Amino acid sequence: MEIIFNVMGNTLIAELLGELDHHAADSVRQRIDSALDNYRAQNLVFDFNKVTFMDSSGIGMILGRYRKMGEKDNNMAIVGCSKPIRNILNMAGVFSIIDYYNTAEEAVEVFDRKEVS
Amino acid sequence: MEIIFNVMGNTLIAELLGELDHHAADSVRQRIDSALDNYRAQNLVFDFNKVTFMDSSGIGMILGRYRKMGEKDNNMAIVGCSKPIRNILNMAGVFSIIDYYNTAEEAVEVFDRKEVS
Amino acid sequence: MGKELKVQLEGILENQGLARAIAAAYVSQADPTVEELTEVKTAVSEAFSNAAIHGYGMKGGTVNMEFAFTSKDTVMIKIMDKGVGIENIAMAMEPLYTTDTGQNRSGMGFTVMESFMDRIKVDSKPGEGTAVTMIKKLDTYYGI
Amino acid sequence: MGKELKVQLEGILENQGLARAIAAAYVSQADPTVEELTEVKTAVSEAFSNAAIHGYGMKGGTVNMEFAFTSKDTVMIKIMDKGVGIENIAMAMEPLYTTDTGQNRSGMGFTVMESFMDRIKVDSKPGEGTAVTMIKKLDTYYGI
Ligand SMILES: Nc1ncnc2c1ncn2[C@@H]1O[C@H](COP(=O)(O)OP(=O)(O)O)[C@@H](O)[C@H]1O
Ligand SMILES: Nc1ncnc2c1ncn2[C@@H]1O[C@H](COP(=O)(O)OP(=O)(O)O)[C@@H](O)[C@H]1O
Repeated sequence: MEIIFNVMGNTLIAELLGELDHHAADSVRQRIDSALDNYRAQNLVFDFNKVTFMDSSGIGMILGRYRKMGEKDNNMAIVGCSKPIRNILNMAGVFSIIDYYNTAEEAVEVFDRKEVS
Repeated sequence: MEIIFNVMGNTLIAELLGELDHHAADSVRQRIDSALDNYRAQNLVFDFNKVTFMDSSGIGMILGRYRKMGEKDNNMAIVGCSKPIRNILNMAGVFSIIDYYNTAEEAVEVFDRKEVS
Repeated sequence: MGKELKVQLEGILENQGLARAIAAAYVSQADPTVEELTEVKTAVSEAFSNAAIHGYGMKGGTVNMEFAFTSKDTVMIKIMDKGVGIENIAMAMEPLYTTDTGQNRSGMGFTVMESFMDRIKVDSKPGEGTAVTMIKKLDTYYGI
Repeated sequence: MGKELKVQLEGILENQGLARAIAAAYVSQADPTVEELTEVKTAVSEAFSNAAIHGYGMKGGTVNMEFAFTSKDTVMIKIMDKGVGIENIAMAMEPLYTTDTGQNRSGMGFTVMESFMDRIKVDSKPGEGTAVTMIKKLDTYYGI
């Protein structure tokens, strides 16, 4: 699985490309964690638009990042999931603690508004 | 495998769609033979543009039709093969007895010219 | 039963994608929808990775997979390991239940299998291994 | 040897597409070119249909397929039947040679396998069956 990182203000956008399974998850976790450290990002957006397959390993990967970030006063969002991927995240209740947006721009806008208010 | 039949003058054009293997070949043979009978076509063009896979079953299928038609004073042509398919037909020397053209129209034009001369 | 397929491969995570691809090739024969195909691939992915991670503790071992059509449009998939086995199957199948001590596993593997397939049966004995049997009816064109 | 794959399926022509698809899934792991993938699929298609048509005389029987990487970019594929076997292997491998009495077979199956794969070895005994082993080096990116 490839990851393209993009920074918009305080937000790190991780665009995932390819198949996210238990085999890929370990390295995905590590790469995102070190990017979070490098960019000292306050917010994190997972862009799933180009994820062609995901099993339950995605749940652990997302919730793990949530726990890590949640300790501080940070924001997280998920964007662009296909229907089967949304199904899996829904089963685990992921969307009750992390918001879903259609695009990364939309997520960043919401984060920015929160900071102003 | 699907076959779309098209008649241009004396020529029957058989456009093959999908995978041509030993499993499919029997039914392909039968459908082409009965179309040849039905349309009383004098010439036959195999259009391979939409064949996504072919193994040596294609050789037998083509040469079988050649033997059948060759008894009379008929013409046959092959058009639109991908490189691996052309390789296989080449191995069996198919192109030394049946001409290859880029398009069905080109083949029909050559047939028509033969008849005039 | 000409459509039966038996597969044997090493239970390591490197083979997870291959296990999925074989399942997809098999099920494709019944002309499933794209969504059904994804669901089957996901369920197989979960069962196979469980064999590799829990069954064999990431140390490898043989995984056997069996595929069959029980009717024109109903597929049965069985995934077996000879690993550590499961002490309490009912508990293992509970959503969020995991024996993973790290924070990587969600405990949702069985829940995903159950929700994407029509039926699932787990046979397991501690020390002997685990067999997961899953059945799914496909909405093929012929079925309409 | 974590990448080994063993497959067992019924030797009937209905399974020819499945045999190809499994070969494609296996070889895809090494990132082959589209042309290499087609060549492997074609060779497997020939060997599998030979088992079904000649080995088992279209009456069915088990075909075993084994896949392995002998190096990062070299694939070995073995296709085995327990059918009638081959009397004279050298003659069988001659271009245009066929024992088919109809006009359907071209006698080019082995020739196609030989030209699309790098090496091919045929083991066979009349009454016991046939094993075709094929090796191909793939032009993967890593190999450049
Ligand atoms: N093949 C297996 N062998 C041994 N134990 C297993 C196997 N599959 C599942 N388990 C047990 O069942 C538990 C729940 O599995 P699952 O719902 O897939 O969640 P997860 O894999 O995320 O832990 C696992 O944590 C493990 O203890
Ligand atoms: N698996 C097999 N079992 C028995 N005989 C075989 C097998 N494979 C090939 N043969 C024999 O070898 C001959 C040549 O095979 P091949 O080159 O593939 O051409 P074809 O299949 O068109 O006859 C066949 O006609 C058959 O007699």
